[in-house]
Amino acid sequence: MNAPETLLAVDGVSLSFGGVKAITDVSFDIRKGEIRAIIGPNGAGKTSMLNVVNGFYHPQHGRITYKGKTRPRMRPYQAASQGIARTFQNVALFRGMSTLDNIMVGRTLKMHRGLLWQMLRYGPAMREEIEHRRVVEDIIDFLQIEAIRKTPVGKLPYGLQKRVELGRALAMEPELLLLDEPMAGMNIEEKEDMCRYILDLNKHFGTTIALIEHDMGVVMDLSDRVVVLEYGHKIADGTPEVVKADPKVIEAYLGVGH
Amino acid sequence: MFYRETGQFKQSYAADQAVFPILQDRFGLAFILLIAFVAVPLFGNEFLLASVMVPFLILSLGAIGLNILVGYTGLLSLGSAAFMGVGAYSAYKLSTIFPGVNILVWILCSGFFAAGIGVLFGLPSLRIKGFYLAVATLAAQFFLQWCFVRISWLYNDNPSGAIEVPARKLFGLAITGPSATPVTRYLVVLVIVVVMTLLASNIVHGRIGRTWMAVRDMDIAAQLMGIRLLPAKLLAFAVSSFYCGVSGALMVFLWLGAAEPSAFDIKLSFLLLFMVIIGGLGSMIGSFFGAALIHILPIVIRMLPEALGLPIAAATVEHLTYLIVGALIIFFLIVEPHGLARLWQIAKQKLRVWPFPY
Amino acid sequence: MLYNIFIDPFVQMVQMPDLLVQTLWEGLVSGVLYALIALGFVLIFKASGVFNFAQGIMVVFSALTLVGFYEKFSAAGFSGHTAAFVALILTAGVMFVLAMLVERVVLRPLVNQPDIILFMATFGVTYVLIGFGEMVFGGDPKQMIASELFLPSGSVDVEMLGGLVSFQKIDIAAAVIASVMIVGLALFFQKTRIGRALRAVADSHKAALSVGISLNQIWVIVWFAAGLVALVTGIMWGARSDVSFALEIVALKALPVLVLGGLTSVPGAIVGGLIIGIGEKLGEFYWGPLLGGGIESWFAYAIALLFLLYRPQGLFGDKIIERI
Amino acid sequence: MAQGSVTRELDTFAKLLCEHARLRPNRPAMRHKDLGIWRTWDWSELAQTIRAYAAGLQQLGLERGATIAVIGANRPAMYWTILAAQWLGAIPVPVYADAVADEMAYVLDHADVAFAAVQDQEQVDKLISVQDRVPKLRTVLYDEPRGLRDYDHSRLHAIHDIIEQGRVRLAADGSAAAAIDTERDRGQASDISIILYTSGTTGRSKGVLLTAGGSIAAARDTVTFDKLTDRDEVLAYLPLAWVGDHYLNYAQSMVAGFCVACPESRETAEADTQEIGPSFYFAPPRVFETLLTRITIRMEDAGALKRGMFNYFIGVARRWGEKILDGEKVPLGARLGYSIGNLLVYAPLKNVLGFSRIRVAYTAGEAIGPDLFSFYRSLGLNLKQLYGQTEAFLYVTAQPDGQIRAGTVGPATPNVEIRIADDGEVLYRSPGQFVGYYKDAERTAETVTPEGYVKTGDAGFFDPDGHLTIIDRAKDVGKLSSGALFAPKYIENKLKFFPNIKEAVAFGQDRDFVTVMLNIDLTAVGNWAERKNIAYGSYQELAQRPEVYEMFTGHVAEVNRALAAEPRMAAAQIKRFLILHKELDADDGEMTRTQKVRRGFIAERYKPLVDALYNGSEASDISTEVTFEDGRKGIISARVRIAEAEVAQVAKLGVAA
Repeated sequence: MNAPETLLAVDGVSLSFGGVKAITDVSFDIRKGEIRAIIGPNGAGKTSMLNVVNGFYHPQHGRITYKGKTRPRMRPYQAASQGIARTFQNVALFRGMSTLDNIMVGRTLKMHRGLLWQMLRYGPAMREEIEHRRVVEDIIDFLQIEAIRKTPVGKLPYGLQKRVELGRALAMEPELLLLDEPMAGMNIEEKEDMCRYILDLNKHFGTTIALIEHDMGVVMDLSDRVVVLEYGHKIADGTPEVVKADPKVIEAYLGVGH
Repeated sequence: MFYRETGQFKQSYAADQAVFPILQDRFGLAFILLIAFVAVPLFGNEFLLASVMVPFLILSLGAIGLNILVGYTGLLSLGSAAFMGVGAYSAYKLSTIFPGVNILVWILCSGFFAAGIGVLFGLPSLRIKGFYLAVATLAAQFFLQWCFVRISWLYNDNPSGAIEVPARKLFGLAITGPSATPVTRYLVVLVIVVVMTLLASNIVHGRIGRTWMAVRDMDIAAQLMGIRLLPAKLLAFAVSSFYCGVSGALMVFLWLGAAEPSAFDIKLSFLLLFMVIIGGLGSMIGSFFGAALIHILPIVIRMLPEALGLPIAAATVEHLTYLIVGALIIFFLIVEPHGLARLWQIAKQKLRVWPFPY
Repeated sequence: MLYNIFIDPFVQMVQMPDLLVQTLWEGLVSGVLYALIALGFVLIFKASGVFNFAQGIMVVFSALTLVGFYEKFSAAGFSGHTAAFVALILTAGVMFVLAMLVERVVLRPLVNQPDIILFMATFGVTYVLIGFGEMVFGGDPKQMIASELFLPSGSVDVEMLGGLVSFQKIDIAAAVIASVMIVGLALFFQKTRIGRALRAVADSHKAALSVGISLNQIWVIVWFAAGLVALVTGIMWGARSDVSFALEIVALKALPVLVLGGLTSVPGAIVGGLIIGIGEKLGEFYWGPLLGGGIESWFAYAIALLFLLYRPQGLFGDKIIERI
Repeated sequence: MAQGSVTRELDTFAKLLCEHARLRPNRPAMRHKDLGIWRTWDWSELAQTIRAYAAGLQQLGLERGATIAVIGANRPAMYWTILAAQWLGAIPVPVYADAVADEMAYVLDHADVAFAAVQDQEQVDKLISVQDRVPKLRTVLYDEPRGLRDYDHSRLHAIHDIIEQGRVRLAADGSAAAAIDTERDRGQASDISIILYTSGTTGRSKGVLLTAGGSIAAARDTVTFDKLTDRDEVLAYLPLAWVGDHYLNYAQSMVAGFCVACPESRETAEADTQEIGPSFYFAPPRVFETLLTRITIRMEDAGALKRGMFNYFIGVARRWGEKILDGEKVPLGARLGYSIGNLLVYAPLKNVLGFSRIRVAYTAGEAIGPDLFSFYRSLGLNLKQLYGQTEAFLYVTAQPDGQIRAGTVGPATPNVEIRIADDGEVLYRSPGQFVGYYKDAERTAETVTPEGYVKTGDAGFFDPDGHLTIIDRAKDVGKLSSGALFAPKYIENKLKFFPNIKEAVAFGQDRDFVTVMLNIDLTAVGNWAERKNIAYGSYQELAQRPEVYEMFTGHVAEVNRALAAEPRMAAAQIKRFLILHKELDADDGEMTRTQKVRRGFIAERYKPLVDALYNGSEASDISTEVTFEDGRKGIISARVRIAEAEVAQVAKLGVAA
């Protein structure tokens, strides 16, 4: 078997906001087809790391290699068009729009009909719209959210909003899916559903997934490898078993010596 | 209650994605169009056509333009009157330079000039947000208005400083100038407004509309979906200004007949903004509601004392109008901050689930 | 052409320094007045997050009210100064009532609405004030009762730099009074309990509640304070020209001042006011003729716009860090 | 495709299918909301699909007389499996999709299935988990491929692939095509067309064998009876394995040629009903009851004016609606009031519920409260009751249009003969009646009399107009120790007519008096509690609130008054009752899958409570094992209070008699 291909590598990335250091010299890689967890206590810089990966934050130092191309930093559009999708810690849906429209927004990059056709909403524009609606319907079916298809997302309970957000990310047909606490605030049943979706995605569509999650049980069950951050530094990296046994990780989580 | 939706099921995505998926809505729309195209021209008097309906439609078009920017894309603009002015002046210049070309062509073309200028003043929107952007659009408002006054080429060095509409015909029928009848002008305006509303509605229901709303609702998430903010915002500025521009050209050519630069002053910008907000941000029908309220209400207030036989001085009526319009703005904002369109939507929803309350 | 734009004005400045000083002075004075109006905006924005579009009209309205009261009293036989000061106190009372009304009728029912809704509501207030003001006071321009309020008139002409520079006494008074007001407000914010509470509100509404002052009271206070600032502005401005609703457009000039200074910064409002005032006068005097004159109407906005492109959060505003 | 001769007897469903494809090729036969829109198959498409499917199944080795399990929701592929199997002369065995693995294993094993067609991964997993207990099962077909990609596909096939294979085979191989048509024509009336497992109130499920000819004959009678045509439309949402779905939706559609619409998912069934607007509708009383509760609750949130208007016009409807529906003479004023009410309330209400186009609606399965029944009828909904059984292939009696009385279930349907046995048990002989229980001659013999009559197990009597009234299960009609008549179900039903009471279980056999266990209806009581500002943290807490007990005491007293008014029932008044701390649940075996209480099982499981009901104690502790939705088990414990009921004075006349 070939060595697993690296999809994304973050190399010596440092990020600070006006003197406050959020990430310091962190390096890790994500292999194609794996589920990679990023864990760490609050304020460890996990979300900032995702923001660096999809180009929302620009690190002061370091390099990002994605699909074999090395850049000092990503740009959001670049990241999106190269197949990096993302969900947010605090649901960032388009609140004024329905579930269907939210997920349709995820198709934006794949839709090309211009203003003139759009104005007519007929012929090619309508065909394109329908073609993408089909894809979106598959996602709706996959996530079992048929019943809320036309509901404005602002009215949905939190768990469903998270699901819609995942749907929106899936609509981009990502190669790398970044999930920021996909199970925060969910009950057990919703968590189980979400786990199933994540596993299905990974297994059946081969989507590479990087996720931040606090529920250790979930992390250990789902992920192939785990990277642990604390105060912006990487303190451990490896399989769940290795990480779990690492004294530095135990210390960070139990707060011994602090 | 009047909505009987049982048995209306969709067998294709095209039907499901329709702008009016409910049968009764389609009937309602057809009915309104029938009234607008047949009943109003047949039975309306000159006052109704020339002073109520024509301005109402033109302002609605302008409000739609502003709504695309403010309501759909979330970019606050206080310069829409200036973009209307750009439309008016470019239509005037074009029609006097090329008198042989049909005036309607130039009215529609004027929109492109407005769009161009709109894009120019929209450029700062990438970096500037919210009220800061509103002030930036004020720059457009005052600068352009200044241009209308100072650049005499724009008004063909007319000593009065105003632009006067040349008389033009369509199929031998006078549509602009003093000899154009109100009915003709009304129908021309109506056709343009209906078609352009339809096109705008198509845009906002498709990919571009979703892009705009995504930028409005959560620009960060939109970016990470692969939406580039600047093109999206500039497109909104362009389309919005196009609509404002056409509306401005219509205003001069088919409503006022002549205009001074002050016709496009900041008060008009404010009025359009009122229309959009009172009518409902992000709603096509809201733009019409807003235009109706803001334009027709003062007319009613002005006519009311007369109709009741109250001896009130014209100046007092004018002041009262201000007072009442101001109070109504506050009133409507308190009653329904999301505008008349939301009230309409709620009413419609109530009728759909009648007799249930929700 | 390029010479006319980039070289000639500066040559003129150097060649005729007296004119430059005169222009700078005029810019300074109008800058101070812009700053005063902007100050009213900032007060309200800081404490309630409302972008008060009515601030401009409040200036006009307060000035008209003052003149209106004065006319009534002097007609009733009061001496000029007595009538003027009674009118001043009564006008302050009117501004207080206005603040109460605004809080009760507009702000309270609209609490927690998006900013743009509150912004539009102040538009409504503007219209109501215009309608009401014109109905009561009529639409004609009025003379400000400057001398009755012991404001100086005439001018001081100083010979300097090879020319005669003329300083209007009223302008000097305006600059002094404005400075006093600004210092006074600063002290109010720093030293008094209410002032501190107001600053707390700006940071967090909950914090203000914990100080023991209700939000509603705070709104009344800031609107009243903004009303007083408007009154002073109105007097100063009225003394320099007439009192009429035309002032409203001038009041819009406060907007570029605001964006320049940042919506929440008092020093920003002052510095912004001065930059805009001086920049505008210089622009009009030295570059205006090239463009056919009258550029005062938009030059301020252009300055603000260019500035914003460089610093979108304004001069003294906090850097916006977007979090997701 | 090959057309059969016109004169050919239409005695199997496959032949009927081809007949529809010939007569009405472009009329819709089936719809399914899938991926957001309604996909429609007309009869000719359907027939071609089934023919291909049958060809595919044949290739897989499905043979005449073999059984094939069908497990899933109401989706086209499930119905297709039934049809395609019948085409080949194989016997479909629908199984309740929500059955736990254990139940499922029993049925599959008992029915000797070698094939199973299931909906999705969930069902496949279930089958895999019981693999050892169903040794004969060798091929599994599935409808939704999601999640199944990595499964071992040696014995697993996608239904759509099989259909495709069949299509290819038919197109390529003329002899195969001929063989398939021959296979269809070999079918005859006496073929077993389906095995329906009844959950039964006691013991293991029994497989009811029904013939093609019988099924079609029965369906033909009721299609004529209710004048159903190919213009009708139904929404299939009843469990596939229940006779109701197989009869009302499947058999009637195949006979009348109307369209069966399948909802998108269980959660959207209601919305889908509104979209489709069915013209024929069936729901058990429980559904109508829930619906009414929800109507009431939603209307409580309406403004005073609207509520007033609603209540006024519902009053008008209650007074005149049924008379107008039955075509009786009604004063002009009332007719006018009713039509205004129709404009303002009834028609919009039916529209929101998706009932606007219903011509005929039925309810059955248990007694429906007279109030509930007349509520819907008064709105102009032609709701009727029927009485039937799986063994009869549903219909035994049904109410004809215009002759509706709440307490009865109507006269015998055409071609059905009914006899009342000496002990009151209802017996019938019908065209659709079953030929026996699968592999259970003993119980078949117990059920069918030598004259060919089927024992229903229900006790009932005819009124003078020939309408049947059912009082209870014959074996459940018992006696108190005093010898007085005790009909538990009769009492339970009277209790359940209160919206606040979801379930009731009556005890009294060989006892001195009658006691009941009650279940609160969480929606109704929860709402009531909210209005009364009664705080509660859980179902259990709400159920044990004294205020709830107080309210239920009132309900029980009212039932006692009603019982006291009936001479034969007066002695069986309720003396003591309790409110259960948990909802009775089919997953815990307390109810059948068709939501009937298993009285004996409950008595055993809650023995301490039953004892407490009779030994005079005021409360009792109880712990029970429960099964959660995900299959895990747990124990819940509670202290349940027991309340005394008010007993009504028995009318003097009754005592004298």
